[in-house]
Parts: sequence; C-alpha cells; structure tokens
Amino acid sequence: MSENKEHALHIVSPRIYVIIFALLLVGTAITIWASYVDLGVLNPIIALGIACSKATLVVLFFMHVKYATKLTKLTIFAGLFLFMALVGMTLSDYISRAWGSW
Amino acid sequence: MDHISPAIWQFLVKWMTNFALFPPEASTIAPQMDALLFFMVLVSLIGLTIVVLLITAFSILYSKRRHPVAAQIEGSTLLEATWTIIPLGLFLVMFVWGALIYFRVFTPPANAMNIYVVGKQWMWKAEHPGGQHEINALHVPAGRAVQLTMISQDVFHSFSIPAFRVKREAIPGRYTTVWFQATTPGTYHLFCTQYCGTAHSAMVGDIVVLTPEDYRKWLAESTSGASLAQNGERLFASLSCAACHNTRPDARGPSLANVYGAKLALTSGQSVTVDDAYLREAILNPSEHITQGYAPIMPTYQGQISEEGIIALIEYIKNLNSDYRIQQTTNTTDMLPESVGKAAPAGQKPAVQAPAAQGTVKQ
Amino acid sequence: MSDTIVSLPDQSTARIPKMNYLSKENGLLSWLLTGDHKRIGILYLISITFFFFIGGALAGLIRLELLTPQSDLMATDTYNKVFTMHGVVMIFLFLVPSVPATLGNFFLPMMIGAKDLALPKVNLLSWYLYMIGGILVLVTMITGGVDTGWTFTTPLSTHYVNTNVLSTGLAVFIAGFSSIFTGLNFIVTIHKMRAPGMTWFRLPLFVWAHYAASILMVLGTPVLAIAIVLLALERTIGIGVFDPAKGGDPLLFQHLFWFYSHPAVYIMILPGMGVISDVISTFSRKRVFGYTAVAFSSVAIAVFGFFVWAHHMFIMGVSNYAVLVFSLLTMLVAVPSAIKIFNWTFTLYKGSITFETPMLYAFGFMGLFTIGGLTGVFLGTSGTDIHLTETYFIVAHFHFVMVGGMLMAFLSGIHFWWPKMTGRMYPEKISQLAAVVTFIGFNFTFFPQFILGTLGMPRRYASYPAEFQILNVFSTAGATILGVGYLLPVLYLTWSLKYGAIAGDNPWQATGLEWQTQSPPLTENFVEMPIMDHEAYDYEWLERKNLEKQKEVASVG
Amino acid sequence: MSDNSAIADGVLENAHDEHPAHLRHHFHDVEQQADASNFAMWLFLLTEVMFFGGLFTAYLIYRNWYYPAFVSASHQLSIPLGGFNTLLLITSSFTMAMGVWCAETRRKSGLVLCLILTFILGLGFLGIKSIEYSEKIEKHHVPGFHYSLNSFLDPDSDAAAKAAGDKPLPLDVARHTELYFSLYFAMTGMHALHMIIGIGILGFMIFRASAGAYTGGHITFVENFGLYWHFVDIIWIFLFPLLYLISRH
Repeated sequence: MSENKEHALHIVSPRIYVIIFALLLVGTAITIWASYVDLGVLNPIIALGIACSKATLVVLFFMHVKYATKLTKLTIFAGLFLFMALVGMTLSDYISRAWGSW
Repeated sequence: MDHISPAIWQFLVKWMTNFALFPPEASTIAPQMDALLFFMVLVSLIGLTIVVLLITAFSILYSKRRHPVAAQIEGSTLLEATWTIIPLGLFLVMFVWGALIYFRVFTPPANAMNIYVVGKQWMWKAEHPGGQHEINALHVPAGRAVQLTMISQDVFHSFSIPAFRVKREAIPGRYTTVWFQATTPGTYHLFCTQYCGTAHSAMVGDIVVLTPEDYRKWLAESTSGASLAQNGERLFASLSCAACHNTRPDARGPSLANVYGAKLALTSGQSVTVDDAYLREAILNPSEHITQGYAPIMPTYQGQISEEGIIALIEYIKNLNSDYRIQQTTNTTDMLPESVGKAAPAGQKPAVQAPAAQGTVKQ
Repeated sequence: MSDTIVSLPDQSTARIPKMNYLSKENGLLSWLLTGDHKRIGILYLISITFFFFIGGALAGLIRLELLTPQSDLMATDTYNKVFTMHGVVMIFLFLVPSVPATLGNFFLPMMIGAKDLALPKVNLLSWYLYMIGGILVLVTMITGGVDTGWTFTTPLSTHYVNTNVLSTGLAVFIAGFSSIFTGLNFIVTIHKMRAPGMTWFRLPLFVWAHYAASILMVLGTPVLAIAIVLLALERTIGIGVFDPAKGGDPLLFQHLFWFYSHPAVYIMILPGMGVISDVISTFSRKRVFGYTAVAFSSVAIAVFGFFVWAHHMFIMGVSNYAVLVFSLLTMLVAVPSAIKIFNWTFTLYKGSITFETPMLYAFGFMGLFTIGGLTGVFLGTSGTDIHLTETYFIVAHFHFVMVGGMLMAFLSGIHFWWPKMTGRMYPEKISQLAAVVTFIGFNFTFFPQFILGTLGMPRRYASYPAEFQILNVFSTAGATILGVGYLLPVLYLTWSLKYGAIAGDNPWQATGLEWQTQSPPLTENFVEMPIMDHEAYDYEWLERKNLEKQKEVASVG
Repeated sequence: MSDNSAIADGVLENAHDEHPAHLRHHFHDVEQQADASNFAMWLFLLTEVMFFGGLFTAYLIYRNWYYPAFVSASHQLSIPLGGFNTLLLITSSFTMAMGVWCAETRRKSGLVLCLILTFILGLGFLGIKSIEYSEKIEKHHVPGFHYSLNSFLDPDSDAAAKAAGDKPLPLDVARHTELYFSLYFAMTGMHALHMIIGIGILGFMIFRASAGAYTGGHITFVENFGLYWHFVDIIWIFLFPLLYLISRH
C-alpha cells in the first residue's frame, strides 16, 4: 500500500515549502517596490515577469508539478498554449486594427 | 392547359418568370467575385463527383455478393499525401484569390464619391454630401466609384447589396467603409443581413442605379436645401467650435483648414492621418487626440451630437479648404440666434466655451 | 452468400441474457441515481431525443412561415423567437451532447475495456446539469422566449431586447458545464482507464474522435461561460465591457463567443466522424484505410479548430490583417476533413460491402458532409465570404454539416449500436427506407437554400422578396419529407424494444471490444477484464476467434 | 505519457488482497484511482484558466486602449490592503501545501491545524476584500447607473487620488475609468467567488479531517483541493500587479 503511494506521489519536504514561501514573499515585495519606480515600458514587463515566476514556483512546488508525470506537464503546457492563443490572437486583431486598412 | 386550375397555373408562371439561380451582376466587382465563385463551384463539383463516383464504384465492385472476402489494406502513404496536398493547394489558391477580392472590396479608390449611411433599428438612412436624405433607399450613378461610410446608432446592422456582391456591417461606435462601382442602371435589393431585432426583415430597401444624367437630375430634384457641409457649418457655429478652432494667432485650438487628409503629430507622440474615423474620435474623445502644441482643453461632445450631426461636421471639415472659410463661419456664429444669448455676457469675446465644457475645464 | 452480415442467434432458442445493465436494478430511482455510464447514456438518449423534437417542431414553424413571402403565420418577433429557440435548443441541447453524451457515454468505456467512466458521479452530475439547462430553456420558451438569435450578438442582446436573455444565458451556461464535465470525464477515461494492451493506436477511431472533441469541450466551453457572465453583467448592471457608448467594444463579445462556438462546430461533428469510421469499417469488413491519418486528422481538426474563430467576423470590422491570418488558418483546417473523406472512401476499396441501415446513413453522411465541408471553404475564403455570409448560403452550409453530417452520423450510430444497447435488432427494411427518405428530404430542404443564399436572401428574415418564394416552397416541402424521415426511427425503434429480433452478442461481426461481450451488456461491461491483443478493426483476428469458438463448441459437443 | 494500463495488471493482485474501502469498483487499484482524479483536477483547472482567460483578454484590450484612465482608476485601490491580501493568500497557499504534506505523512493534528489556518487566512482575505468593496460602493465606483466620476474629474476631493498626485482627467478620459472598475469587479469578484467556494469546501474538510478521513492514506481529496487553492492563489498573483500596480510613480 504505502509502496504504491510513494510511487504515485513524491513527498516534498517542508523545507522546500518554506523556501518557496519566502521567495514568494520576496517577489511580492519586489513587485510593489518596482511599481513605484519609473522604468517606462519595463514596468509592466517586470510586473508580469515577477508574477509569472511566482506562479511558476507555486505550480512547480506547491502543486508538485516538478515531480509529476509527463502527462500532467503536457496538460498544463497545452492549457497555457491555448490561453496564450486566446489572448494573443484576440489582441492581434485589436493591435492591427490601429494600423488602418493596408 | 385546361386540366390545371388557372390559379395554380398563374402561380407557376409567376414562379417560373421570377426564378433565378444567380443574382444579376451590376457592379465592377461582381464579375470578379463570380469568377472566383464559379471556380470554387467547379472545384467542389469535381471533388464531389470524385467522391460520389468512387463510393458508387466501390459499392458495386466490392459489394459482398461480388467480393465476399475483403482484402485488408493498411493504407497508402502516397495516396494519402496526394489527397492532402491537392486539396491544400486548391484551398490555398482560393485563399489567395479570395484575399485579393477582399482587398478590392474594402479598399476604396481615391476618387470615389462618398455617401454616408447611418443604420438604426430598423431603417437605413443615407446622407448625400449635397444634402439629399434617403430612407431605405440609395440612389447612385452608374460608372462611378461610390464609397459608403457607415455607422450604426444602436446595434450591428449589415448593408448588403447582393447584385453588387458587397456587404459590410454598420457597427455602433465606429465607421466602416465599403465601395462599389455600379455598372447597370436598375433597381436592386438592399438588405440588412445582420440580425438586428424585431423588424430585421423589414430593414430592406432599394438601390437605384441611375445613368449619370438621371443621377444629376435626381440630385437636383431631391435636395433638401442645405448641403451636408452647410448643416455641419451651422452645427460648428452653434457648438461654438470656432471659439477655439479659428484662425486667430492666439487660437486655442488648431486651425481645421485643410486638415482633412493631413498628417498630424499628436501629443501622445503618434502621428495620424486625418480621416473620417479620426475626426469622429477627436470630437467624441478629444483628450486622447490632442494635436502637438495645444493644451488638452477640448471638452467631449459625447452624447451631445447625433451620428448625423457628426457626419455633417465631418463633411464640413472636409470641405474647409481655406482659413477664409473658417473666418466666415466665425463671423456668422455671432449672428446665429442661439449663440447671441451665450455670447452676450462674455462681452466682447465670442462665446468662449460650449456649455458642456464648463464642468470639465474649469476645475 | 447473403447480402448482409447479420449473424443472429437461432431465434427459437435465443433470449436476452438475464443479467444485464437494464435488469440489474429496477425503479425510477435506480435510474436517477445511477453511476452506470450505460444508463446515463440512455438517460441522455431519451432527453436528447425529446429536445430534438422540440427543436424540430420549431424548425417546422420556421419553414411554414417561410412558405409565403409575407410574415403571415406569425408576427416577426414571434418568428425571431422561434428561430432563436430553434438554434439554442438544437445547438446546446441536441448537437453538442448528441453523439458524445449518448453513444460516447455508452460505448467509450466499453471500447477501451473499462468498467465505467473514470468519474461516474461527475457523469451523472453532467446529465443533471444538462437537464437543468434544458428545463430552463423550456421555462424561457413558455414565459415569453428570447429573440436575440442563438449568437446573442451584443449590443442587441444587452441593451436592445427585453426578452428572457438572462435565463437563456444561464441555461446555456449550465448546459456548457455539463459538456465540460462530459469532455473532462472522457479525457481522463481515455488516458487512465484503458485495458491492458489497449495502446493509443489500437483505440477505435470513435475513441480518437471523442478524445479530440473532448479537448475542445474542456478548453473552449469556459470561454463561452465567461462571455455569458460578462453579457449578463452588462445587461443587468451595465458594466460597459461590450457597450460602445461606454468605450467598450461589442466585437469583443463575438471574439469570446466564437472562440467557443467555432470549435463547438467540431465538438458536434468530430464524434459523428468517429461513428462513421467504425460503421464504414464494419460494413466493408476492412480496417479503416490509413488509420493513423484518420486518427491524427481528428486531433489536427481539434487543434487548428481553435485558431480560426474570427472567420465568423470577416465583415464585422475586425482588422484586415486578422482576416488574412484567420482565412489562411481556415484553409488549413479544411484539409483534415478532406483527408477523412478520402480515407473513408478508400476503406471501401476491396472491401466486402453490405448495405445495412447504418451504412446507408454513413453514405448519406459522406455525400452531405462533402458538400457541407466544401461550401465551408466558400465562407472561409475572405472574398466570397463577403457575398455569401449572413445569407441562406451559410444556413444551408451549416445544416449540411450539422444535420446532413452530424445527425446522419448520429442515426447511423444509433442503428449500429442499437442491438448492443437493447439486445434487439431494429427492423431492417423500414429503417433502410427511413434512411433513404431522410436523405431525399434533406437535400430537398437544404439544397435550394444554397441557391437562395447566392441570390442574396438574408438569414433570419420572416418575410422576403417574392422572387425567392419558389425555392422556399421547395425547401418547406422537403422539410415535410425530412420530418417523416426523423419520425420513422422513433416509431420503429420503440417498436423494436419489444418485438425486435434478439440480436446476440455481435450481429455485425464487428471487432470493437464492446461487441465481444453480451448484449445488452452487464453493469460491469465485461465478465473479466479484457486484454487487447490485436489491432483495431482486425477482422482476421475476429475470424480466428470465431473459428476457435466453433471448435470449442464442437469438441464439447 | 503514463501508460497505466500496462502497469495495471502487475499491481492488480496486491490491490485485490487489500481492497481498501475507498477504492471505487471500476478502478483496478488505488493508484489508478488517484492518478485519474488528479488528472481530472488538472483538466478542471485548465477550464478555469480559460475561464479567466476571457477576463484577462478583455482587461488587456481596454488597458491598452484607455491606459491613462486605467492608471488613475488603479490609484483608487489601496496597495497596503492589496499587498496584505497578497500576503494572506500566499501564506494560506503555504499552509495548504503544509496541509497536504501532513496528509501525506499521516499527521492528523498537523493537517487539521493547517486546514484551520488556511480557512482563517482565506476568511481574512475575503474580509479585507469586503472592506475594499465597501469603500468602492461608498465612493460610487461600482459601474452601472450610480457610477460617479468625481474622484477623477476632481482628484483633490478624493484622498486616494490626492495622495497619488493625480491630475484632473478630462471628462472623456475619466469616463473610461468605469471600464476599469467593471473589470476590477468582474475579475476580483470571480476570484472571490472561487475563494468562497474553496472556503466552503475547507470547512467540510476540517470536519472530515478531524475524524481522521485523510490521514489513512487516501489523500486524493486533500491533494486536489490543494491544487484548486493554489490555482486561486496564482490568479491573485496576476490580479494584484495588473489591477493595483499599473503605475504608481
């Protein structure tokens, strides 16, 4: 029984959880700080960059994806891909509308 | 035909005389569109025939009676590649050909005459530059490129002329354009093809194509007195646009003479070409479209001008070809009855601000 | 040699197995609380048929109204409500769940050798959600209907109509979740529940098609859900996201709506394609020509299907550049369908073909779907789309795909698997007649509409110029024939429940795992876990197996 | 790709020996069952991603179009409150992760404690969110009929706008702040709805966990709920910079 279970899931040690937790807090602090600094176009990029890396940490460690099967990883990748397609392809219409007709 | 009842007979005659498989071709784009359409019909017929023939032939040749034992075949890469690549190639030809026609339908020639169309539940209003208004009808000359600048007051409508093979949605909040050049005089259907509510199917009209002479005659007969630009001028005056957009050296707004078609540099750093869409935006959302060198003081006119009013203003601005014209408008502003009351307390100066401006600019 | 492959058991001794999923438990509650995918499939079949006939009756009203140019049978707003309800019922309550929720539910686990779907309770939940959605639609219909068109175009639906938009939206939202749960269940089941030896490339193509359709359901439907939520907020509070007066863009709604509703077309057609693959293979006694190509073309349709949605908006003011991109991608998604058609055709080559009812419906499907698919290219080509969109051409096109394609496939599948589901055969002669009547009626109804569309007759018109009448009369006349064609199966299939010949395990001598067990099957589907030791559609394996069985019987005897 | 079916017959035997109570009849073994429900949960989260995808699309379009209005409107949100909420949610994610660990290692009291902490942190998040909402309601920043542009036309009358040093917006720009608040309420509202559902399930889980339901080796439910809770956290990780931190300089 217990053998089965260990095969199915990799138990992440609390130490890693604490480290990730700390990283997330640091990330939050940096985003708030960065928003007060004028970096021009970099501002939204940094904000989203930090958000993405925080989300990645959560997905990889809190949600155990680092230790998950290829199928789970593929599933997540497919979802993200389609999410990007929805956002990207819709935005492409809006952005190219501003170019005028031809 | 005495054994058929006369009523049915008449019915049949009516049907058969009205029966058509293809709409008339009455514009320059129609034959081009039809060429592609025929090509596609041909390809489809060939494709369908191949499939049906194969199915029939196989059904006969390999029915259980004739062919009791099936031969197990895995597939054939060569065959599969064939029916992947050939359809793909044909579809790509259609794509390119179709895109070319799409370009043509939605790229008006520079010399096209412009007619404004406003769609609303449930009628089409056409506004000619000469001041002719039409409802559910559109008179156009044959042999001349006509551009329609369209907008909807409420929901999505779609301006469809099957005989011209053109169709474009009139959408709320934004101009769309389509153009055509009619070839054959006659009367053709105009449909609203985008479902727009209860009387959608009553939002139909006639497109009347006239010979150039008849068209001139029609224009002269149906004018309403003031041209669109004159209406615009009146509106320009009554909204006190000239208070800022005048020709004085200390004017607070840019001069609008010859602005149409010009390239403007905006405070946002963008540079834009002034067209109908830009003018409409600049009237309704001026703060996001401030010309470089001017303060963002223009108030929004959202909710104060109807779509027809905006069209009249645009037509007026289009026709402003000299500072002198603006000066004329400025002069008449003071004489208009509605501006007298407003101008009076301000003393010497003409009306400074449009009424809507007061809430915003003073703060 | 006989012309059919029916191998019925000796009728004097034959009987329906005593233990089966139908006889296991009795009473209404045993059905309403069941976790058995087969029973849920039957529940779906009954409810879907019910909604199909509601939608069909509405279609009948539409055709009657269009018999004459004037709007004389009903007022225009009534007509608008009728076609809106027809669309909503047929799309969300019939076409989307038709094959997946009935045949898919019933046979997908059996085909992969599983005892049930991975999440039986979720499966039952999805039926309940479907029913709640359906009942809400009925309530909407009774309390005044809705007249936005099934596309709910903003700002018409948010600010300009005062009919029951919200309850319809809620119904679609709920029915959408039913479809999400069905799709989710299928994907998990296909990944995790396959029997030993059932590798991906031994799956029947029916399963592949359902896998592709499920991906679309799971990933597309939530976007529709959020579009409906925003629409409801816009209508109730006026949040302005779709309101041009507040700076919103009404086209955004259509982007979100079609992001689901274009893939929804593939949700509807892909499972039908799965049925056709199985049926054609079985009745030509031959492995599907180019199995991998057909399997991958399903997946390709699912993937590309997501990137073509804006072709519904070519003339609505999307950017010209977007039109180019979406038109090109539309051409790419047309290719896999062409591949499938040719592969099915070549499956017949050197087969040993019989013409039972499912096969007739499949032939009908191939002809009509070819027309429907090719006319789709007319609409995907940006140039011709200008002339043909929003006319009866588009109506004819999607009815060829949905009714000529999907419904034919559904009927084909129902006849094909009827013996397995009920243990009894349907009457062959009358059902062949029904198939032919349906085919003729269908063409009569919808082919004239292509011409009408080319002539420019707009869709959703209650009245139309008089010169379009003759074609409309043809169409209405055809609809009457079509109606008869659809009523017949209901009658004789019900009849066959009691009087049909007993079918036996495998009357078609088909190779799928579902045919290797008793009919109707046990609640657990299989007595012992099946082990897949052959390729899909391996008729030689089946012959060997039958020979062995005969030998066994002989040696025992 | 996990080919479970292949492994299946190998484990079939020992699974049959024990036959744990929570093994549903249609699965071969516990592992297959856990795998399937885990995979199902991931698929469900994908639908959630697409659900929020529509909102993010709308947000990005309008932020692009009406950037100045979005900046001013975002100044109406309080970074201390939003930041504190982020802290709460991240902490709750951490406690949830620890909860799953406790369940994995069969520590009943630890699990109950973690779940209770998560529950409290979640409630705290909602509490602060409701403070923020009520402030918006007071200022008439809820889109719709009563929407008021005062804070943007006359920033001096508004503490938050004044503190951010906002200049008065012209009417046509200010009007578009309504779209910002529409998206703000739609996005945070949908997020809060997910939180409420999550907290409801948490309550149920605390009850079951104290009865020892999840520390007997069958932890799928806790695990799946953990995934859900982390997902809600991730949504907030994106909402926070997008809505609160557009531009503060």
